[in-house]
Amino acid sequence: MKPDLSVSLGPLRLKNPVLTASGTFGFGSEWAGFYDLGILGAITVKAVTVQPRRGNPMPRTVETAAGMLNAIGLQNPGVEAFIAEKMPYLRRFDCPVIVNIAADNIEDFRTLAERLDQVPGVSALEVNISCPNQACGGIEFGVDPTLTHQVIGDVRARTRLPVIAKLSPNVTDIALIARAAVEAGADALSLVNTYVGTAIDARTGRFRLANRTGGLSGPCIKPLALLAVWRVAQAVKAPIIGMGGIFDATDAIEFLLAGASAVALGTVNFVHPRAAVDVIAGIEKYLEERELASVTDIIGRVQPAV
Amino acid sequence: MKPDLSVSLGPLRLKNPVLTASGTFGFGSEWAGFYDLGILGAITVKAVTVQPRRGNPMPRTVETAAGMLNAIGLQNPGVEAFIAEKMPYLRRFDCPVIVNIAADNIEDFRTLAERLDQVPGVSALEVNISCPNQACGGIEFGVDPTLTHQVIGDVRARTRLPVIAKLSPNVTDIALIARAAVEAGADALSLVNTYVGTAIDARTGRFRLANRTGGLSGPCIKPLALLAVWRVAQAVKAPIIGMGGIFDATDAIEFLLAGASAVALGTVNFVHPRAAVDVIAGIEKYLEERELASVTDIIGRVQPAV
Amino acid sequence: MPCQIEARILQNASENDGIYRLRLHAPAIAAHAGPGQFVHVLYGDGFGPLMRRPFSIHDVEPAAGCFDVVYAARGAFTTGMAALRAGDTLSVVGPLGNTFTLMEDIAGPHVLVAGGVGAPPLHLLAKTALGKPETRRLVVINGARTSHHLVATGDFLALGVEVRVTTDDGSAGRHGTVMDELREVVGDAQRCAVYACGPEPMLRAVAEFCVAQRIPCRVSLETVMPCGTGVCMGCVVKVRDPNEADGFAYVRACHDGPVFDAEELLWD
Amino acid sequence: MPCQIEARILQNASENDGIYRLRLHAPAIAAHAGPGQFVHVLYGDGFGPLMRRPFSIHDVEPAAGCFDVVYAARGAFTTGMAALRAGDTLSVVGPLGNTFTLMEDIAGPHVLVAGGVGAPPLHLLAKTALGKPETRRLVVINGARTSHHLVATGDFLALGVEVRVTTDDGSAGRHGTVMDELREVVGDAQRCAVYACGPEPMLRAVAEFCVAQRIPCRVSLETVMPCGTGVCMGCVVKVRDPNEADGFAYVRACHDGPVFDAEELLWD
Ligand SMILES: Cc1cc2nc3c(=O)[nH]c(=O)nc-3n(C[C@H](O)[C@H](O)[C@H](O)COP(=O)(O)OP(=O)(O)OC[C@H]3O[C@@H](n4cnc5c(N)ncnc54)[C@H](O)[C@@H]3O)c2cc1C
Ligand SMILES: Cc1cc2nc3c(=O)[nH]c(=O)nc-3n(C[C@H](O)[C@H](O)[C@H](O)COP(=O)(O)OP(=O)(O)OC[C@H]3O[C@@H](n4cnc5c(N)ncnc54)[C@H](O)[C@@H]3O)c2cc1C
Ligand SMILES: Cc1cc2nc3c(=O)[nH]c(=O)nc-3n(C[C@H](O)[C@H](O)[C@H](O)COP(=O)(O)O)c2cc1C
Ligand SMILES: Cc1cc2nc3c(=O)[nH]c(=O)nc-3n(C[C@H](O)[C@H](O)[C@H](O)COP(=O)(O)O)c2cc1C
Ligand code: FES
Ligand code: FES
Repeated sequence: MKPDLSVSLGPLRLKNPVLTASGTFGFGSEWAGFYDLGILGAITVKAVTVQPRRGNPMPRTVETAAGMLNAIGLQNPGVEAFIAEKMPYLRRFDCPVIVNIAADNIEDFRTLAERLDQVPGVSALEVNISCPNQACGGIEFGVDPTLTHQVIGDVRARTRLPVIAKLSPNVTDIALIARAAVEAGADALSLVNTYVGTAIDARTGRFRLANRTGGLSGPCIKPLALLAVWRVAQAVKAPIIGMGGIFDATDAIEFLLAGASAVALGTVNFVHPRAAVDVIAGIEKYLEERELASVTDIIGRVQPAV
Repeated sequence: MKPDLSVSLGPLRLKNPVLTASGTFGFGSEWAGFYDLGILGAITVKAVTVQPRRGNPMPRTVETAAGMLNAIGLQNPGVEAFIAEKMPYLRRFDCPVIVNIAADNIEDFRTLAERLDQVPGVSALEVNISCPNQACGGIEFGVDPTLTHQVIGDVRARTRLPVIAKLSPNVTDIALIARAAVEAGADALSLVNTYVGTAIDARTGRFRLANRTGGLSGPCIKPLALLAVWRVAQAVKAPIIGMGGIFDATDAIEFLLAGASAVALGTVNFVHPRAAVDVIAGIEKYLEERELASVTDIIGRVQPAV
Repeated sequence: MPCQIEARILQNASENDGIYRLRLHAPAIAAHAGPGQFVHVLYGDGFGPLMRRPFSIHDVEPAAGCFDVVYAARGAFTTGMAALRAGDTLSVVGPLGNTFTLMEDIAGPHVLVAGGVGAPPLHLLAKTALGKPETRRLVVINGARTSHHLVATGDFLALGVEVRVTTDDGSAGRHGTVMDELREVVGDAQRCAVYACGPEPMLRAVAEFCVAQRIPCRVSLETVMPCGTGVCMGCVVKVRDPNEADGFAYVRACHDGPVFDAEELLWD
Repeated sequence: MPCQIEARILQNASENDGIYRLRLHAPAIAAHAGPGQFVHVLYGDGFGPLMRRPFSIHDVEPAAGCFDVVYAARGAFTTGMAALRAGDTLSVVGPLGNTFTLMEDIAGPHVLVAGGVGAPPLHLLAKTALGKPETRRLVVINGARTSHHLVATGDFLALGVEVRVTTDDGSAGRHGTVMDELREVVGDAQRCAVYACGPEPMLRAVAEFCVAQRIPCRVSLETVMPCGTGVCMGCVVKVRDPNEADGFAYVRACHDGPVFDAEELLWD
C-alpha cells in the first residue's frame, strides 16, 4: 500500500506536503513545460501588493557560496491585475492556491485581506510580515511581536480564509514572534523567509546589489532554517510550513522531522525546475522503505544524536 | 614603495590587519610547520574559562553546504593551565596575543579579567559574550544590550588591557548590542561569532550533533557577516575586527571595504592552513595595484552599486 | 515549451583563446530552438556553482538531435565547464527566451553585429535567414579585442555570408570597432535592419546609433539570470512604458527578451 | 612537522568494488610518513566539498617521493575524488597524527587486524615491521563483508606475511569475522600483540576482547576531523582519566591519535 502523503495545515487539507515558496514560482504559468501543477500540495504565489510595484533597480541578485541574495523589491502587478489576469490560470489546477500578501502599512494588509477573501480559487493567505513598516520608521513588522500580533490579528478579522503568517528569521527569538502570530489567530506559520545579507565586489569597491542588502536563500541557510523550524515547533502547536535551502527529498524530510507539517521549495526551482516532482517521490519512497503508513508519522520525530 | 598594512584597534597597533579567529587556531603551537606566527597581525587564541572544560560529547561538528556546524563546548585547560603551559610558547613570536575569555556568569568574567591583566605577553582580551548566561536562564549575554553592557563594563573595570567585545550575530539588531558594548568601554568589536543552526540525519532520524545545535561558520555565512559588519560600522566609531567565511584575500578586502579595520580567519585555517600568508600577500597586492599607500585607504570605503 | 534534459556532451573543445565549442545531445531542445534563444546550464551535483548560467544557442542540427553553444571561459562556472569531456553529461533547461526574427520590408542589408561571445545568437540568425526571400543581403560585422578573441568568424564564413572583421588592436580585419564598420555599411545602404549581441557598451553604442538614425534595430541583452524561466524577476531590463511613473518599467530579460527593440530600451 | 602540498596524482585506479588506489607525488610527506599517520585531503577550489577528509597512508616510497592512499568511494567527497585522473593535483596536508609502533617484548605473533578500508595503516605497519628483530611472527587478519570488499589482500600477500582472510558471506577465506580468526590466532599463541583498524563495531570487539584477555592492543580510530591538525577540538575520543570528574577526558583523535592503547579507550 502506498503511504498517505496528505497533511493538514489547520483548516487546509493538502494531498501532499510539498509546496512552492512565494516569489520563486511566479504565478505558476511559466511551469507548464515542467510538470502538471496539480501534483503540488499547494502553490504559493509571488507576493501581491495593493498597488502594482515596479521593484528595485538592477542588479537584483547575486550568487553567494551555496546560496543567492535577492532584492527584487516585490515587483508584481498589484492585487487587481493578479485577480483578473493570474487567478484564471491558477484555478485550472487541482491544487490549493495560497496568496502571499505584502504591504508596508497595516491599512494595505487589511485591504488585501478583504479584497482576496471572496476570490474563487484562493485557498489561503500567507502574510509576508518581513516587509519594513513605513509607519514604524522602516522596522520590519515581523521582528516585533506587537506589530506581528497587530497585522495578523487585522488580517484574521477580515477574512474567512486560513491565515498563514510568514515569519522573518532575522530575529533574536523566532519562537516569540511565532507565539504572537498564533495568539493573533494564525492558522499556520511559514518559516523561514530570507536572511538579510549583502555582497561587495572587491574589484570595483561597490555593493553588488543596487539595493545594497538582499535576502539570502538556498542550501547555505538550511542549518539555520532547520533550527528555526525546530524551535518554533517546540514553542507552538500551530502547523508549520518549513523552508530554507531545501534542494531534495532528504532535505525536505529533515524539515518534517524537525517539526514542519509541510515544506516549500524556493531557490531550488531555479536550479532544478522539476524538483517538486522528485521531492514528492522521494518522501513517498522514504516512507515505503520504512513501512510507515503516513507522512504524519515522521513530523516532529527527530531524536537525539546518541 | 610597499603599502602600509598597519592598522590600529583602539590602543592596539597591528603590523597588518590579519588575525586568527578564536577557536580555530588552538593556542598556536600546532602551526609551526605552516608558517612563522610572527607574520600575523595578531593571534587570537581559543576561549579560556576559569576552570578547565571538558567540552561536549561527540559528534561535535558536521559539514553543511559551504560551511560547518560546531558544538565544541569550550573545551580548554582553564586559565591557570593556559598561563602556565600555553603563554610561554606564544610569547616567542613578534605578534600580539589576544585572549578570548568565556564564562557563563559575570563573576567568572571578572575573575578572568583580573587574572589575565598582568600576564606578560597578553595584549588584549576578547570577551566572548555568545555564551549562555546561567543566571538568566540560559539566555546569551550577547543577545541582550543590558547584559552586554554589564559584562563589558565589569571586564573594562578590571583590566588595563584593551577590551574587545565579540558579538553574537543571532540578534534582531546587532548595532544595538554594538552600541551597548562601546558605551560600556569596549575598545574594539569582533564580529561575527557563529550563527546558531542544526543538522538532522534523515536516514537515522537523529540530530547530527550530540549538543543538537551548533554554530555555523564558513563561506555560507559571509553575506550575513559582511552586512553585520557594515551595519555596526555605520552605528559606532569603534574599530571592528570582521570575520565570517573569509577564505581568501578578496573576501578579506570585502570586510575591510564594509568597515572592518582588521579581519580574522576562522574555518579557513582547517581547509587552507597557510591561508593567513596568502591573505596578507593578497591585500598588499590589491593596494599596490591601485597605488594606495595604506590599507586604511580602503576601510569602510564601499560605494553604492550604481 | 522549455524542458529539462540531462544532455550528453558530444564535444567540448577549445576554438580560440579561451573560447570553447560545446555540442550537446538534446533532441527536444534541438527540435525547437530559434536564434536568440538560450539554454540554462548546470554542471555537477554540488553547490559550487549553485545557479545555472545562460548560454545562447549557436547552431542546431534538429535531425541529429544536437545543438552547439560557444562560450568563453571566464569565471568559476565557465572554466569548470571547459574541463568537461565528451561523454560527460550536463543539465540543460531550454529553449528559453524569445527569438530574433527577421524584420520585414527591409530593402537594404540585414546587418548582424556580433561582438565577442555575442556571436552565437547571430550565427543561428544568419543560418536561418539565408535563403529566405526577405534576406536580400546579409552582412555580418564580427568584432573582438584581438584576433585571439574573435568568435565564430570561421562559422560565418562557412555560411557564405559577407563578413567584416574588426579588432581593437588591428590584429585581424579592420583596426577599429564594430561601430566603424556599422557606420560604413549603413552609410552606403539605406533602409537596413540591425541585429546586435555583445558586451553592453557595444550594444548601447549600436542601439543609440540606430535609434538616432531611425534604423530598426534589435539587440540581445545579457543580465544575471537566476531562473531563466521568468519566475524570479531577477533579470529585468528597463524599458519605456508611458503608463508607468517616470515612464519606465522593468521587464524580464529571460522571458520578455533577451531580444529587445532598441527603441524600447532605456540605458542608465 | 606537517606541511601543505599541491600533490600531483600519479595514479588513481579502481582496485576492487569501489576501492581505489591513489598515488601522490609529495616528497616532503613521503620522507616522513609512518604507519598509522594520515594525510588531510582536499580537491577543487569550490566549496563543495568544503572540508578536507583524512586518509591513512597505505604505502610510501620515499626514494620516489610518493605515497599511496587506498580509499573507498562512499559519499560525495570520495566519489568526487575517484573521478580525478593522473596529472590532476590534490591538496594534501600531512603527515598527521601519531604512529603505530611495534610493541616490545612480544614473544608471540604481532597480529594485525584489518577490517575493510581499515587495512591501509596496517599495511604500512606490516611493511615497516618486516625484518625488524622484534618481529618474530606477523599475522594479518584481513576481513571484509564479501570478497568484493576486501582491501589490500594482494599487497599483504606480496609482503610475504601470513594472511588470514575472512568474509561475512564466505565468498573468500574463512566464512566469519575477524574476531573468529583473532580468537584462533590468540588461542594457540600466548603473549601476542594486536594492532587493529576498521569499522567501529569491529574495533570495539577487538579492543574489548584484548582488554579482557590482557593482550596488549592498539587501535586506530576514525572520527570526523575538521582540521586534522589539532586546533579545532572537533575530533575527540573518550579516554580514561582518573583526574577528571567521572574518570574520563576527551582527547584529539587527529593529534593525540589516531592510534590509541585499547586500555585507555572508553566506548559509549
Ligand atoms: C541570454 C544570455 C546568453 C548568453 N550567451 C552566452 C554565450 O553564448 N556564450 C558565452 O560565453 N556567454 C554567454 N552568456 C554569458 C554567460 O552566461 C556568462 O559568461 C557566464 O554566466 C559566466 O559565468 P562564470 O561563472 O564563468 O563567470 P562569473 O565570474 O561568475 O561571471 C562572469 C560574468 O557573468 C555574469 N553572470 C554570473 N552569473 C550569471 C547568470 N546566472 N546569468 C547571467 N550572467 C551571469 C556575471 O555577472 C559576470 O559579469 C550569456 C548570458 C545571457 C544572459
Ligand atoms: C584518521 C583517518 C584515516 C582514514 N583513512 C581512510 C583510508 O585510508 N581509506 C578510506 O577509504 N577512508 C579512510 N578514512 C575515512 C574517510 O575519511 C571517510 O571515508 C571520508 O571522509 C568519507 O567522505 P565522503 O564525503 O566520501 O563520505 P560522507 O558521505 O561524507 O561520509 C561517509 C562517512 O565519513 C565520515 N566523515 C565525513 N567527513 C569526515 C571527516 N572530515 N573526517 C573523518 N570522517 C569523516 C562521515 O561521518 C561518514 O560516516 C579515514 C578516516 C580517518 C579519521
Ligand atoms: C527571488 C526570490 C523572491 C522571493 N520573493 C518572496 C516574496 O515575494 N514573498 C515571500 O514571502 N517570500 C519571498 N521569497 C522567500 C522564499 O519564499 C523563501 O522563504 C526563501 O527563499 C527560503 O527558501 P529557499 O532557501 O528554498 O529559497 C523570495 C525568495 C527568492 C529567492
Ligand atoms: C571549531 C570552532 C571553534 C570556535 N571556538 C570559538 C571560541 O572558543 N571563542 C569564540 O569567540 N569564537 C569561537 N569560534 C568562532 C570563530 O572565532 C569565528 O567567529 C567564526 O567561526 C566565524 O568565522 P569563520 O566563518 O571564518 O570561521 C569558533 C569557531 C569554530 C569553527
Ligand atoms: S531570470 Fe528569473 S525572471 Fe528572468
Ligand atoms: S580534527 Fe581538529 S582537533 Fe582534531
